[in-house]
Amino acid sequence: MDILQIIGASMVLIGSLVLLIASIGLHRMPDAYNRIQVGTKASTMSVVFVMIGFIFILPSWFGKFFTIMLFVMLTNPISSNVLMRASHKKGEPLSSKTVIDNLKEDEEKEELNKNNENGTF
Amino acid sequence: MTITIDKIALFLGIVLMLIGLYGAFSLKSIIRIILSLSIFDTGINVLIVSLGYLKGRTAPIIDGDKVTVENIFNVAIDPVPQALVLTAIVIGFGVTALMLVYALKLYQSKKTLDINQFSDLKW
Amino acid sequence: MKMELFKLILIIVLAVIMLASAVYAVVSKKTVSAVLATGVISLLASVIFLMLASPDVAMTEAAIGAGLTTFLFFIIIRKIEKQDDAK
Amino acid sequence: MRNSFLIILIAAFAWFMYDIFSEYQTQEQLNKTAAYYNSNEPSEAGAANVVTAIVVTYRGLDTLGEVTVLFLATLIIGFILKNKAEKIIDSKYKTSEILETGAKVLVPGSLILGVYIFINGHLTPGGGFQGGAVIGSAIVLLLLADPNKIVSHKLMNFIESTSGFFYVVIGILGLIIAGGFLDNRIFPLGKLGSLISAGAIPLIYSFIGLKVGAEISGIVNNINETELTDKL
Repeated sequence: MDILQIIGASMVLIGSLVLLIASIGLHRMPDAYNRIQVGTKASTMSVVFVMIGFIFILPSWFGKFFTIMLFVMLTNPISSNVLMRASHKKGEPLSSKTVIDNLKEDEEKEELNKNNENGTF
Repeated sequence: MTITIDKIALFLGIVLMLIGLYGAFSLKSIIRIILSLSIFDTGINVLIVSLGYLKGRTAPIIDGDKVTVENIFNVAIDPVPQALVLTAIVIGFGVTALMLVYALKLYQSKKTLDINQFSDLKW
Repeated sequence: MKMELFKLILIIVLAVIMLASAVYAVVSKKTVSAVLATGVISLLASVIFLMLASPDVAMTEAAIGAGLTTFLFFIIIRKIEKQDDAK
Repeated sequence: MRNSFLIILIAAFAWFMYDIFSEYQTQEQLNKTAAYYNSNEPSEAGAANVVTAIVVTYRGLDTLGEVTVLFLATLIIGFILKNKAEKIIDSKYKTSEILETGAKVLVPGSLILGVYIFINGHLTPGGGFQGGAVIGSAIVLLLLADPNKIVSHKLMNFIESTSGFFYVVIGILGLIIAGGFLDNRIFPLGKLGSLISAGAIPLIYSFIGLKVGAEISGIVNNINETELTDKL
């Protein structure tokens, strides 16, 4: 067995382990926001690991695997961000342990600014 | 009788078609009927593709490694159902879009999507 | 031979999930959940096409069946709900 | 009454389907048509992907009809939704800055991916329909990031009609120079497996890809621009 193949296989193993941990975390997390965060962060990382492993195993396919990696790294966080915003707007309840809710504060501030402007004019 | 993956896919396609048919006839909302027809469509596609599968063979694409010009006769599967399904999926999209736009227009004129409310030509 | 068995188990699992989603899409009361279930059926169908050695069909199904059709249903539902709100 | 009728119908359909299922045997050998396509395609059409050769050349008329059906669907949708209201700037619907910036990066990438898929349709899995669907998805992403964005209808109509025109022109060229309508041998076949090979197949599939992409984008754009009003 080639040394490159061993490195690549271990990378793929690390990636799948990260995914396994994420799936355990998906059950343990208290509310939707934490679950989305666990799923996105870990699945992006695991795809990156798996793709790097594939590059080691099949070096001639470097371009394709790198493109897949780039696409996943770009799209996964954006889509989870959109999902989170949508559920926040819909009023999905936060966990009771939550300390700070920045998005809500921002929205309230914006609302306040708008009202002030309307009041002065 | 041995169980192979194409038999399971054939069974899956038939059952999906039956479920879609049941939904299309029993549901009341027009959007849900279109949804059931889309399930029916997927079932037909799975059925046709499974008919072209041959055991242990690969896709009919000559890559010079596994499939070459000499042995394509012995290692590749039937390409005709794939070509048919390829066009069927795209047509299915066009038909679904058309049905949805008609549903939108119906809602605009009647303010409802319930199929029992459309009784203009029934007496 | 081991590979064959693995494929068999995988396709049975996929088929069971697809049939469950199909039944859910027909009996569910919520339209949005039904649309999502149909999207799941299309996505898993593309995996089954890939296993049946037809990558062309798998690509088409994944792009059109799972992506664009689901989006189309959602945008139509949104238009209808918007009119309800305006009233 | 209605339910019992439905159950009888479903049972009849299931019985009919069971007939097919019980007689089905997994085949060991290709049937005649498939054997002809698989063994003669590399020398006749010269495409590495046999499915592409069947879609574009052997069953080219089917594909022409299929593209026509999709064109008619687009046309009818545009016709039904023709009374568009004034473009209302919907200030309530605000997308996040992350999505807007991400869309700016991702839309050109998706367009390039779509073009790559249909230019390489005769070598790798993929082709005009898949590439067109990817282009349509890119337009969907553009509209999701900013629903008030105006995508030019004129440009789409231009791309759609021009590619359709050249598709038919290539078909008629095949009738004049080579053996028949949509014959791909109007150019030399070239070496099997290289990018410029298989005669006219890459060209025809590129036109199909542009056409399908423009049509899907047109459908989505038309539906997105419609605002429902009470008047018909």
